[in-house]
Amino acid sequence: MPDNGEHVAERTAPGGVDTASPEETPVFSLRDVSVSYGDHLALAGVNMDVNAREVTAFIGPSGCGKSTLLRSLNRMNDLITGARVRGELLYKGADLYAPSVDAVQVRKRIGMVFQKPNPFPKSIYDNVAFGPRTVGMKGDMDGIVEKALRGAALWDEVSDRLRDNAYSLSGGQQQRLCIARAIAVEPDVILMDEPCSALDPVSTVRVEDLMAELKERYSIVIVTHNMHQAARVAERTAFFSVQVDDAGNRIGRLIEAGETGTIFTKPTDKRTEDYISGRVG
Amino acid sequence: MPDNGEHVAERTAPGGVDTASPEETPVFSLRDVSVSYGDHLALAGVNMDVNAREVTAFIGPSGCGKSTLLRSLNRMNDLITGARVRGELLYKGADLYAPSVDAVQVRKRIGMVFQKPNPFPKSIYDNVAFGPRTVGMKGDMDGIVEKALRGAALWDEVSDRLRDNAYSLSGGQQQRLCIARAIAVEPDVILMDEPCSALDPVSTVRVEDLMAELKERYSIVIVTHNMHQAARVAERTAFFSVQVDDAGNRIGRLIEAGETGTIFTKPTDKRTEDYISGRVG
Amino acid sequence: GGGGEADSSGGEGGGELSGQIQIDGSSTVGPLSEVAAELFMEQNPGVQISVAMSGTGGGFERFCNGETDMNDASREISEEEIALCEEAGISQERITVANDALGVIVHPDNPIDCITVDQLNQIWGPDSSATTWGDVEGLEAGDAADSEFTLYGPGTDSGTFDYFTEAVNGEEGSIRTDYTDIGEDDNAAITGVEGDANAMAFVPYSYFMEAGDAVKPLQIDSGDGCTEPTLENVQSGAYTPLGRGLYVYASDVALENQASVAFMNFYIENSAEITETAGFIPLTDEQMSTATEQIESLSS
Amino acid sequence: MADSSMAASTAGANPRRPLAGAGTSHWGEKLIKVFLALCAAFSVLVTTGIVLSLVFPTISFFGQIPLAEFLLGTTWAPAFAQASFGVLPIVVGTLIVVVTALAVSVPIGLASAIYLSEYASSRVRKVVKPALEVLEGIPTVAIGLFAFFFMRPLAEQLFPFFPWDTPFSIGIAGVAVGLLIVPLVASVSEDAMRSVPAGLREGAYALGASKMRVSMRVIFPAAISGIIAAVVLGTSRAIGETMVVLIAAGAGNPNLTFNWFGSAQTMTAYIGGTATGDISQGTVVYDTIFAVGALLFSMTLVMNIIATRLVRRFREVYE
Amino acid sequence: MVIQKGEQPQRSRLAVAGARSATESVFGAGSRADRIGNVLFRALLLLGMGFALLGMMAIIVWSFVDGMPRLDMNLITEGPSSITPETAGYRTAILGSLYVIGGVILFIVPVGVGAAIYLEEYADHTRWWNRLIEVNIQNLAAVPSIVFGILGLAFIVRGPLDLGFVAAAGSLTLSLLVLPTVILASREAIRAVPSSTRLGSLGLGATHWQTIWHHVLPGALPGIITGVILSVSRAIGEAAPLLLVGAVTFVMFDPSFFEGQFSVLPVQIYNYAGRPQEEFRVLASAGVILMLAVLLVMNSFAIWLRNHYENKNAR
Ligand SMILES: Nc1ncnc2c1ncn2[C@@H]1O[C@H](COP(=O)(O)OP(=O)(O)OP(=O)(O)O)[C@@H](O)[C@H]1O
Ligand SMILES: Nc1ncnc2c1ncn2[C@@H]1O[C@H](COP(=O)(O)OP(=O)(O)OP(=O)(O)O)[C@@H](O)[C@H]1O
Ligand SMILES: [Mg+2]
Ligand SMILES: [Mg+2]
Repeated sequence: MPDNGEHVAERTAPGGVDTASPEETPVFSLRDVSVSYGDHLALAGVNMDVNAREVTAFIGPSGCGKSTLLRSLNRMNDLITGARVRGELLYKGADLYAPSVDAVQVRKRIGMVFQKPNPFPKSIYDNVAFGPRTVGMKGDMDGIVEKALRGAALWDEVSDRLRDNAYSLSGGQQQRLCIARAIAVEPDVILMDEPCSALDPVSTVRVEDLMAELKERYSIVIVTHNMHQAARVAERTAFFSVQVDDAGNRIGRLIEAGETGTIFTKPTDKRTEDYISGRVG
Repeated sequence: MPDNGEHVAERTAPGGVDTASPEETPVFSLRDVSVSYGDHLALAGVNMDVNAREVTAFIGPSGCGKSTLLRSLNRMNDLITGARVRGELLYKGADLYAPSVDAVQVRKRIGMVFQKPNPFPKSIYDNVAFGPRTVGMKGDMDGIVEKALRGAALWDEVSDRLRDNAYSLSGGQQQRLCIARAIAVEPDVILMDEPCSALDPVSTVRVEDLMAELKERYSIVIVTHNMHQAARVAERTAFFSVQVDDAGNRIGRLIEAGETGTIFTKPTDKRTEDYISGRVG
Repeated sequence: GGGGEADSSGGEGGGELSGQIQIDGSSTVGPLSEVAAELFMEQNPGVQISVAMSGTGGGFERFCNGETDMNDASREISEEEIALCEEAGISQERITVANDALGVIVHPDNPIDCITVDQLNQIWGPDSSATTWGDVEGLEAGDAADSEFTLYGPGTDSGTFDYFTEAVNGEEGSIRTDYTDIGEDDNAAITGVEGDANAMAFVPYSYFMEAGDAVKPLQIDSGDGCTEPTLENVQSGAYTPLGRGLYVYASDVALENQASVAFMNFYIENSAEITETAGFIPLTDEQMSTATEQIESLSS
Repeated sequence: MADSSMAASTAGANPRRPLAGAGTSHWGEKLIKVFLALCAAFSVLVTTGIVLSLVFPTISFFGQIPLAEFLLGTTWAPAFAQASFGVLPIVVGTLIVVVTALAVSVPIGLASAIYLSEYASSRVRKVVKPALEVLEGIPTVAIGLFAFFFMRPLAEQLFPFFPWDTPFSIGIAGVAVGLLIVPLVASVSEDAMRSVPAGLREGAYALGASKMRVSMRVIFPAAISGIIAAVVLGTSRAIGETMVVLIAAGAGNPNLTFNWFGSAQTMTAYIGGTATGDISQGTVVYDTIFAVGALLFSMTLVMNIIATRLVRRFREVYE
Repeated sequence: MVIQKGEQPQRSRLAVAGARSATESVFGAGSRADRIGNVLFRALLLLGMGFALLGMMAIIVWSFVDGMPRLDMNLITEGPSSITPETAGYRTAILGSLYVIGGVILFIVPVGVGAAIYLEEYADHTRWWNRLIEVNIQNLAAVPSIVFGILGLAFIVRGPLDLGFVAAAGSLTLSLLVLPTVILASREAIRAVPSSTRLGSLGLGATHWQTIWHHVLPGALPGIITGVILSVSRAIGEAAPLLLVGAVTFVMFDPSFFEGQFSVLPVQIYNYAGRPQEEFRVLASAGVILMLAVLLVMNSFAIWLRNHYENKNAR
């Protein structure tokens, strides 16, 4: 969306919040963010912006703090005792960690899909309907559920057994159900922690297509190990790595972030290049 | 390994079992194998051979029964009540499901790595040492543990904290620990159910390299969603898919199995071709 | 199992007695036997006496099974129980070890001081329809005449209940059914009467003595004028019909050993001290000599 | 192909049996299984013992008292001259205690459980949970004395307008029994809630659910089978509680009443009192103990069959 | 933003207010009803827990106030007395309770955990006998304690076992009473061990028992210990069934396990509480405190044990 110096007709996101065009206000601005678990500093000194209506990918080796940072973005880390976020973490200019901010309100706008599928032990229908009911969405619940399930490329497989328990689904189906569940509340941002690691390629394609569709309305941050996926779906990519300090502590660091094309073709940092080239198709 | 009509110098696998050259005795021979969970037929009519000292990959869409078949190969399905395996499933010519066969002995020779990392809630060291202790391996346990951890590309990261709890590792590290654990007992066959789905590319490469190394001594069957991975590591590939019968039941079927190159470049079945071409990176 | 295996090498009355004596039975008599046992063991450290309180019935069951040496009883042994004992070849004897009195208690402010057995029967009888003090013929209730009374009685499984119903209403267990059964804890009757100006209850001697001025035990008129439930009146037999004896049943088998004999004799000889400590009424000289003779004959 | 023998395997040399293996552990495993099965089967022996110890005296009882009179009669006066064996009054007494106890313990217990499992910091939980467990062990005798000497007089002072005719109150006894089972209900249901996988909690929070919603809509239903089990355990403790009622409820009168504020008897208190009373063995009155015991036993049986059905229906599978 | 006369506090207050309203405009505040509902819900939960703790504390405090005069060493070192309640104690009852509880632990741990392992790990639940055992245990857990007294009298004290009215009989009776609780709690604990742990172990060729011994039991241990604590706590305080198997006894000599009469704390307390003299009532209250102290010691030990294992077991 070109920025022609004036406000283009703005769309109103479901949360009721006006979103600016990507170039205008970053959806997240991180300034010197670090996260620790108890004494253990897991991630330090992260500075970056995440733009609205784009897909941003976090890549990097295992243990570098991708999931940790992602969870900080919707305050899921609040739930881990001992976890502590420092630095400035702004969401549309507002401090996410200001005392007056209610984490629940944050998560209503910033949804999340996890690495391990975690459906509720309820029916498929109730799994999807849980979120909309929670945020008080009115209207045709059946329609909302169907739409979300279609969005997650699951509708065809489950339409005739919506009342079955979600645990009767296979792993891949369960994960897609979790995606449907997150989509159903039509959040402002969707955070995904390796959402496709349990999906087969066909479903993966559908989900990736879905992301492309969704980013017209939502901002998406995705953690992935699959660099192809990052290259395919993300406008911007952030590469993290682990630094071992003198005391032997392994601390996660943001190495570089930028246009995906740039990161993959002309990384400025040696470590990024090593990682990218060390990878395999 | 070329079959020149006579026995080449045979290596004795650590389990003490002589393995024939691949062409001679298939490690698994499946004849009309089907698996059902209660009334639900999950997989039907599978006929295939799995060769020794090769990597065989199972691919196919979610829910097609890959995990189900894999679990049948070391009788892990015994543990699921209602699960039933029919047909002939031979391991080195012996019926895996003969009444006289002890499932425990089967699993000592046919190890397994799971989709979700499942380390024991013990120290890293004890996780790896459990298997060797269980099967009564004698000798330098520290050496065995180190070797297994190195094999799983984990040694450098954990060598200084072997006594820490395994749950303090990140997801990827946990999965590599599980691989180390399976390797430690030096089984005859290793079954892997999407072992890399939680690994970053660097670790993935190491594990793939490891497979290449291991297949000199062991037979490996791997379930994967990553077709590149299948192409890279597997000598032979089996493609499964889901057929919907008239009653609407979704039954898994083996579509075709053969040399990986053939499957990926000249699939004989239309469905395989569709799947391969519909795939992404 | 059970007792009876005391070895009697120590000889009579000396300090070298040894062995075990097991006593069971009524929870009313139990505290008395405990005091006796305690005093006895002070002098005879070699003897171990245990006092259980499984109730008179449960106690007889064990007694006639040969599991215990003596049985505390607040009532006489029943036909069934005699048969049981005979079956086991145990011959038993009832030995009176103390006197007790049931007191009919009311609130201290209650104007009534004395009540006749007939009036008690009017109140407690099985067909009684009395609900206020005034409903009872000849009862001088003054202002309280129109007040409805509340009645408390002990558990229907207790010897106290049996005794009172027999003495007042002429038949064991014969009583009106709409009174409040306080169950096991006689203290509760005291608490009840203490807190209710129109309550009436019957409780064993030790309980109303201990309660002091909190409750008022009524004098009983059984035809010879009003009699207070005092120690002397009970001993003399003037406090009728609510004075009663408390018993220990001993068996010939148990009294084969010297320790048991010595204990029983001790129990009788020190009646004054034992009963006072436990809150009961001592034996009369006459009762004491009868008891001594019984022990003598059982043990020979 | 020739398989050389597995370590320690005698049969391994057989090329036809690549899977034969050390059978030595086999016997050990079998023996252990047999031992464990015996442990489990032991419970059946216990039940058989209970049934046997109840059944003969009960038969003898019903030889003298018609079953219908026992079950339908409304006057419970076995020891009276005009004996009457209608068990309903003490059944009603038991029911009053149970209902009251549940009304106290279920809300309090579940509230504590939810708070501990979902709200409390781990520090608070580390203190409160063990405290509850200690409280679970408070001797019932102590609670009975407390109810009789403290709660009942206090209740009269606070609510003088209720008909507190006697120093006893079956209702107060019920409240005390409720207090007694709170720790049980809280502790067992907290365990159930805590064993709900963390992933479910995270999933729900990520959808913007508040703590209340996560607790009530996700954790509670996922733990429902454990919660039902907790309530059932509590109920059976309430039915079976003897000492508190023996001390604080008195024994009431033989007629069927529903007076919450007055004295009344329960089935267990009747058994406890009578078994240690002065009743002579072999009489009908003595046999009532067993008849009432048998009735209690059957009642708990029926309750449990219903509860088991419920639990099975609500059990949710996860992982 | 209007700034009034350079007043520093006022200004910063405004700034804060401004920032807050900006934040609120981004996140919204959630509906008022929701917020009130959440606060109310939390308050209710706290109230419930407060009630639970306060109610129980009241009992303890009340016992303390009542029993205070008799909190002395005699309480532990002296036996019971009907003559001198001022110096009498619970020595023999404490010993009796210890014997009984010791026996209970020795019995219920192997049998209870064994049964739980069988039912969770081995039993084929489609078989009628296993279902029978399950239903049976659940039902036993609900059987009133007094009924176990009847059983104990008929089968343990007399009848087949014929132990007599001794501590061993009381111990066995209470063991049977709490056995179902231990089994049920252990089963829950075993079930809570993730099946992925079992699969991991079995996948390595561990036998069923090796898997149980090395992974399932350690994982379930905290839960099992909790179950045992709860059961033993209950057994310590339980009086009703012991009334029927002979613990209602005045014993001045130290008891033993298989021989001679015994008494236990709660029964002795009940016995004293029913006496007419005030001194005995005080003694009874002091006894309650004594029991609580015993419970506290046992529980502390068990909690320490449990935390120890929980730390070892992860997270
Ligand atoms: N709940 C937790 N408590 C303590 N430490 C944690 C916790 N979660 C993660 N860590 C630590 O923080 C570091 C970063 O972990 P994180 O899970 O964010 O890595 P990741 O980049 O997502 O890895 P992966 O790709 O394997 O998922 C690791 O060293 C890990 O051990
Ligand atoms: N334990 C089980 N009980 C009942 N049905 C099951 C069970 N496990 C799998 N199934 C069913 O069997 C079918 C095949 O499942 P399976 O897990 O083998 O698929 P998969 O090919 O491994 O899929 P994915 O790629 O998603 O892991 C599915 O329809 C699934 O619902
Ligand atoms: Mg991660
Ligand atoms: Mg699978």
